[in-house]
Amino acid sequence: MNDRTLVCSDVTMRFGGLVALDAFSLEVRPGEVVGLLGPNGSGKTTFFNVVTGLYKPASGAIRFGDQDLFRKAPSEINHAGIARSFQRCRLMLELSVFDNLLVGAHNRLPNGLFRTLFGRKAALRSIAAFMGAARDLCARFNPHIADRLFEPAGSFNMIDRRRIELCRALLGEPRLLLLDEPSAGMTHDETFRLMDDVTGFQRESPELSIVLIEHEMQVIERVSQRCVVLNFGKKICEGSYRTVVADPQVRKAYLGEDA
Amino acid sequence: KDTVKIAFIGPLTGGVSSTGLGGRNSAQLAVDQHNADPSRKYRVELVKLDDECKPNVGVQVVTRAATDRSIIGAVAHYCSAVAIVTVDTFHRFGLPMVVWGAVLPEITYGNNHKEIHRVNGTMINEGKLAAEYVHKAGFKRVAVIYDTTDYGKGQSVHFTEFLKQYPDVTVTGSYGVDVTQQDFSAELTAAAGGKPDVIWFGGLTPQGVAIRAQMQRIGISTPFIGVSGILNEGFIAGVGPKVAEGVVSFHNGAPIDKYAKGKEFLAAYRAAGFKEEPDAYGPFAYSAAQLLMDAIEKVGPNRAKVREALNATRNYDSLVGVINFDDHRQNITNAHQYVVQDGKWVYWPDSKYAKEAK
Amino acid sequence: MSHQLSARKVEKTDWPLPGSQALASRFDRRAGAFVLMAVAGVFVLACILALESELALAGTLVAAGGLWWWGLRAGIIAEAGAFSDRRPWAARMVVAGAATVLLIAFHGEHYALLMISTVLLFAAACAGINIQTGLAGLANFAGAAFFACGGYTLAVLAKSTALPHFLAILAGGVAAAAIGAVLLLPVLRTRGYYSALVTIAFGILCSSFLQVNEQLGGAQGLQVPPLTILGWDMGSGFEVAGREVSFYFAYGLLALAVFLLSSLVAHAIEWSAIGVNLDATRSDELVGSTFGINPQRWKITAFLLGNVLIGIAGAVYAGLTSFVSPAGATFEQSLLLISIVILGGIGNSWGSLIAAVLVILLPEKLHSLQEYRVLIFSVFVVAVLLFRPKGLVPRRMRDFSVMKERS
Amino acid sequence: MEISFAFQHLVNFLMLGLIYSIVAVGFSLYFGVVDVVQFAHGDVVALGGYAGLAGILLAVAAGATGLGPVLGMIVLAVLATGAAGALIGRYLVMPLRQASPINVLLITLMTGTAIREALRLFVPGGSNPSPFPMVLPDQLLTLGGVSLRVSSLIIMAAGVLAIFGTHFLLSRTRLGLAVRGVAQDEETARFMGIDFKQVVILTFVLGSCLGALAGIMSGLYYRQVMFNMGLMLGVIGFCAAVVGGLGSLMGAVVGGFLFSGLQIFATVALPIPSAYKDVFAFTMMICIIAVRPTGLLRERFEERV
Amino acid sequence: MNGQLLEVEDLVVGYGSANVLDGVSVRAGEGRITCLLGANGVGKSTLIKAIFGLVPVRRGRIRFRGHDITGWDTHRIVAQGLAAIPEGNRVFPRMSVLDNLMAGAYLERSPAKIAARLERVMALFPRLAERRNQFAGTLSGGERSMLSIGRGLMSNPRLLVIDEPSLGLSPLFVKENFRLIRELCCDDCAILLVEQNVKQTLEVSHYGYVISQGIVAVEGTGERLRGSAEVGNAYFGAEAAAH
Ligand SMILES: Nc1ncnc2c1ncn2[C@@H]1O[C@H](COP(=O)(O)OP(=O)(O)OP(=O)(O)O)[C@@H](O)[C@H]1O
Ligand SMILES: Nc1ncnc2c1ncn2[C@@H]1O[C@H](COP(=O)(O)OP(=O)(O)OP(=O)(O)O)[C@@H](O)[C@H]1O
Ligand SMILES: [Mg+2]
Ligand SMILES: [Mg+2]
Repeated sequence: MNDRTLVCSDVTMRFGGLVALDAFSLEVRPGEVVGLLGPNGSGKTTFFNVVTGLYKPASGAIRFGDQDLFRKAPSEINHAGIARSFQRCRLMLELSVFDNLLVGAHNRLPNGLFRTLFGRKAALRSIAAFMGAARDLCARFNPHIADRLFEPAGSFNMIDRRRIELCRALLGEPRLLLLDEPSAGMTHDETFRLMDDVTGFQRESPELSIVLIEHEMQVIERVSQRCVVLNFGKKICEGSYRTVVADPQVRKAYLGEDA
Repeated sequence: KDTVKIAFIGPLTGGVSSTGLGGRNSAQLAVDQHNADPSRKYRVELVKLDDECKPNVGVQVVTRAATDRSIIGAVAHYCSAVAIVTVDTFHRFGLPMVVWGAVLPEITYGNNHKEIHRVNGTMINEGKLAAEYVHKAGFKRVAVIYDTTDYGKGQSVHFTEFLKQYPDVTVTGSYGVDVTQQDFSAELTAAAGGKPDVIWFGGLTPQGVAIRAQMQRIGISTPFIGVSGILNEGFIAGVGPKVAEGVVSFHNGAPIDKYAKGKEFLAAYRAAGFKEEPDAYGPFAYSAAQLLMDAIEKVGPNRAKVREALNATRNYDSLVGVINFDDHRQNITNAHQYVVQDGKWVYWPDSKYAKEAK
Repeated sequence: MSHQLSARKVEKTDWPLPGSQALASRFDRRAGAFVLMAVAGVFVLACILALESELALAGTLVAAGGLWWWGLRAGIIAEAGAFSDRRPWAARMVVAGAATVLLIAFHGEHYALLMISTVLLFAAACAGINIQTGLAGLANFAGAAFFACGGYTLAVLAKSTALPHFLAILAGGVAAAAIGAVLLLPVLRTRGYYSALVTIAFGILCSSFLQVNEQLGGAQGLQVPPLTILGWDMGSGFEVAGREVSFYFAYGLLALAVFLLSSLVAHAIEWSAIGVNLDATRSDELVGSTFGINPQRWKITAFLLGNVLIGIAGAVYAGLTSFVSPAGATFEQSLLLISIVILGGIGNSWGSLIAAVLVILLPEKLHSLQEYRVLIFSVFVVAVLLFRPKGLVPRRMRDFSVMKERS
Repeated sequence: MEISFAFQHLVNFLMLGLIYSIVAVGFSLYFGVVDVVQFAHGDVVALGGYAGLAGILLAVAAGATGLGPVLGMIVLAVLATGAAGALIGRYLVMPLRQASPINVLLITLMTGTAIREALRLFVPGGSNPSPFPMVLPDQLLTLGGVSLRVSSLIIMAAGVLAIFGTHFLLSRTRLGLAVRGVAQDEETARFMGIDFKQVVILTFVLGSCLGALAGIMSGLYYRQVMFNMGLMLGVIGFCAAVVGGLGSLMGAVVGGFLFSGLQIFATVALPIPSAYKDVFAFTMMICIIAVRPTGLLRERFEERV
Repeated sequence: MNGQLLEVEDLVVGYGSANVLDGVSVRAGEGRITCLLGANGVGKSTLIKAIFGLVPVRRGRIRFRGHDITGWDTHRIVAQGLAAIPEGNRVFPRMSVLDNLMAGAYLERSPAKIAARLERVMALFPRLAERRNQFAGTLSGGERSMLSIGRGLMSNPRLLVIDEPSLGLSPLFVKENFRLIRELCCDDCAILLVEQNVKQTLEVSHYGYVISQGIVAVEGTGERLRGSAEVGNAYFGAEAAAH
């Protein structure tokens, strides 16, 4: 069966005495967009880091489809079909845009030493094959990037870097995409355009599920089907956008409105 | 007059460059004297090459000398580590050479290359004399410290080999040290723990100075003897005359003024105004250059012929005494003993210590 | 860390090309630029090797420097680089041809041939270090130790077994990698300076060990008998049409082959998915790993592969000089290798070749400076690093789109 | 082993460890500010030794006695190394801040080589060790079978004082704050009003003066200075700083003593030829690094994502 | 001097061959909140860097409290009473939260004053007090943002320049932030604010500038800008052109 559901149950992550995630559980079904909300420092990014294997949680269980991802190495988790973006932009600035994208597509490239040394033609052809895909993808977000595929990523401005980062995550054809404040620093409009592009992409590959951390509530309202709110590492609320914003706890802890 | 080139090869840079420069100056002196003599058939030009005391550089400069067809012969090498690998190169290119300073026996005895000659003695001579001295002086327990280059290592092998002739002498401990090492207190303390009567050191001046100075520092008053590597002004200057007093060393050459033409050589050397001292091996470089030039005078500038002429050297009268090559073209010499007295290296037989011993 | 790669930028493309302007299509232009560079390089090298007078030598150097500057300004060097990116094989064939011409020109000059071979072998070893340091970001300060490992392996195998020398040379590469494998654990676990320390410590340890170990000849090292490669006795010269050809000629060809092999491997690695993986591992391991790149695997690959190349070059060098000794494995010697890599431009094997000429050949020729050579050399390196921190020939941005252009 | 030899080994261990530590502290200091490894440090140590020697000789030539030569030694050593440090910091390291670390490593290594060569070429008799006169009181104190020189005690005391002084400076003063700020984010540090240039130069002067101290200590203790004494000292100091944990002063001290302890242990207690002692010490250092990849004392800090 | 703290006149700065700002004049008055608006990458942060002497000025003057500070070293400028909260919440990652705050008061020598300011910041951000000994590098995105604001306050500046403080903050904190900014502004402390959050920014600020294509496109009081079509244009025009 090709069920790719992310099931996290009772995940606990501690830093010294600090409990960043406290028996947190979350399920993400294929094709779903889940908004992950919570005040600053409530453990949202930590959750992403735990899922992608950068942090090793103390206890709990994480399954993706029929694979056990609990405390696995980041590269293994990526092989299972999970990709992410970072809260602070992390492109390899001295490499070209295309190289950065290839990093995202790592699992689909010929990585064997033997093939690289002795089957040059075929190996290069498979890389060249990515060029078209990379161009198309970039052009969706900003045609300007597609034209400058072989310039250093460092020569782009912040917004384009964020877009490149998104393309990098998408190019690996993940089943689950974790987006950590993809629109930080963008204007209202830019944010919406970006999110439209992402949802547009998702519509074409309906199996893709997305977990989105975002503080812009309008974005959450527009794209997410379900919201989960964290506070002090605990889930305080889950449900549709409406239910969540109506929740008094959420209003107090997150939105800063009196209940 | 035709001009003939000969090469001088030695360490002109790096830690042992003082000896190399002394050798170079001495060879230059021999060449200048040769050229000043109107009765000579050829004008000689000295090509000076730096082997940096590194084997791979040595191979390069020897190849370079060999490539230049106008170079007929070479006066080469102070560092044994270099000489031991370049002998094959000299042989390959048929370039006759005379070693002026390297003392590893294998340079001449480890092969049968007709191109290789040596005017100075080997560490065998030194080791033999040192062992004899240890025995005669009545030392029963010897601590051996050597640097792990083939110079120090070789010295210690030959020395301990000769010591075996004297069953009542025991080696209390043997310590190899690195040439880059600064601190020897651990080895010295460990060596002192064996309660030796004498500490023998096989190595060069820098480590010799450090070891002697650190013995003083730690308060080890055991007598200290060393190989020819420490027989230079630098050693006394380094540890200071007071501490150096009584240190014994062995060398293939006698003091310059013990040679018939020694005073003459020194005077000429001073007159030429060289910056550096001739050092212990300067006279050998001088003699080697003379030997080579005389061979060229005799048979003309032809490598093969010069080689034959050098091979046949018997009873050649030189600054460092009469040169006789044995079947491995090794000059037959004896080592000489020195001691530091009043801030100077003194020929042992002339020293007050020799008289006391009697 | 700054941007290590220079953007693909050709400042000016209108330099005069001999022949019809219309004919000079882009490709011809690049090929022409590359051939021009190779010819000029060979010519300068020949002058350096042949000239004895220091004045003439200085003149040559000034002329070469001027030529270089003009080439940079006119974009010839950039175009030549573009050519070698596009046509790696053709570029190497051009260089092979040029080098062969040089070897033939100096067929009887032992010293010149020895120096050419030395330069080629050091550049070959640097291609290995480039894979490790330039791509994967593992600073290798024990290059000379691995170089010597290759040499020792050849020496031992040639002396005590009947293994064909050709295989013994390859075994040198394998042995260098195997010994390097001991370092894998610490190198993998550490980053940055910490991993630099591991190699520095290992290099010193290795040379001390060789120095004191009796079985491997101690400080004297080991002799290497003349090699026989594919039935050819490399140990003796021969005559062609009445002219004497030095035995170093054959070594020169062997060294050339080794250099071409190394630089082809380095190119193939750089221009492939593996190259991207290595770059990613170097510049952001963490991000790489979240996209499935296993940093351990690529560090191991780069380290071992680099060592194989270093070891092979070291084995041939031992055959060339007919000995190996601990003196070749010292920290200073490793520094020399790393200086070549960085001077040339980290990650660029052509740069290593040019820097090897500067670092190895020039000091040998400047003997009037004898004592001051090392001082001058160190000041020179400092100056280059200050004013051209990316090296003489910076690595070019990898542009896979040229692959499309070809097909 | 007799008590006197055991004690002597102990003294050797402490003295050697102290010298290594001070050199290592220098490395840690530089790393703390500009995030670079200043590999010329070992040679700055040698420069300090030579400058101290020159100071003594000048003072003696000028007829000074008693504390005069000591003063001359300290003043000249501090001046020479301070100037060298400031120049290295200002003109070599600062312009290369943005370059890759390996470039900085190489440039400082080459600067070190240049200093070493200059010492050899331009100091009279530079290629041989130069004797270092004892300017401190040098009586042998003997107590119950063990003996120790007064000068050794003074040297040790000075070394310990220097280490604690540096530690105090970095942890308790504004300079320390500025130093760490500059190391971690130069631009932000400048926004805070920290004079970046001044801090860098100051640290380099401070580190180099520590180097001078190490050079003088080793000159006084071993009674000689040598042009290439900095090479191994530099490598060992770097090794100690890294194993202790780069950036941590106390780590550097631990690393320094560890290295000296390993060397002495190998010479005294292991059934291997003593020539292998460096092989042993470096092997152990590599092993430690393999087990604790960020050094013994460095606070474990993982970058957030 | 007619109530103006900071006067930037005809400023030209840029990187490489291109000019990012091409003749910008901006003033920040005493006791007021002045805001700078503009699309992404228009050069707002560059302007701030130029004020602080971190990018070379190609043309123009910068005056602060009557002194011409063009070309001064950053630390001298800061000593005049100018402080910045740089873009991107740049904290010193391997220092504790407390040390980060202390670094903010680097130029203040009196321990008593430092202690008082520290207390005030800790009171403003209890979260920081909780985390005082944690490495700043391990803080969450929002916590970093608080830290960098707190650090800016530690120097007790005459003019506080804030670059995108609400980046990555939850709605609650964004509100808090603006409340705080309004609170901070007083006779002794004026504020120059760069923000992406146009609506709220214009609500709090007394005067504003909109930068577009290297020049000041519009300026005026908060109310005036709020109603202006140019604000919309300046913000979204650049993006539209790119598409
Ligand atoms: N490596 C770490 N070491 C120590 N504490 C950490 C570490 N990583 C995160 N924390 C702490 O864990 C808590 C949760 O952090 P996290 O980054 O997950 O917050 P967040 O929900 O993403 O907040 P924001 O919206 O501000 O980004 C924070 O209080 C943070 O200080
Ligand atoms: N160090 C630099 N070198 C070269 N160009 C730069 C540099 N810093 C910024 N730029 C360019 O200058 C322009 C202005 O950048 P700046 O950061 O000032 O914009 P901004 O208005 O602050 O944008 P944002 O809203 O994203 O913070 C951008 O196009 C950017 O790419
Ligand atoms: Mg977060
Ligand atoms: Mg900005």
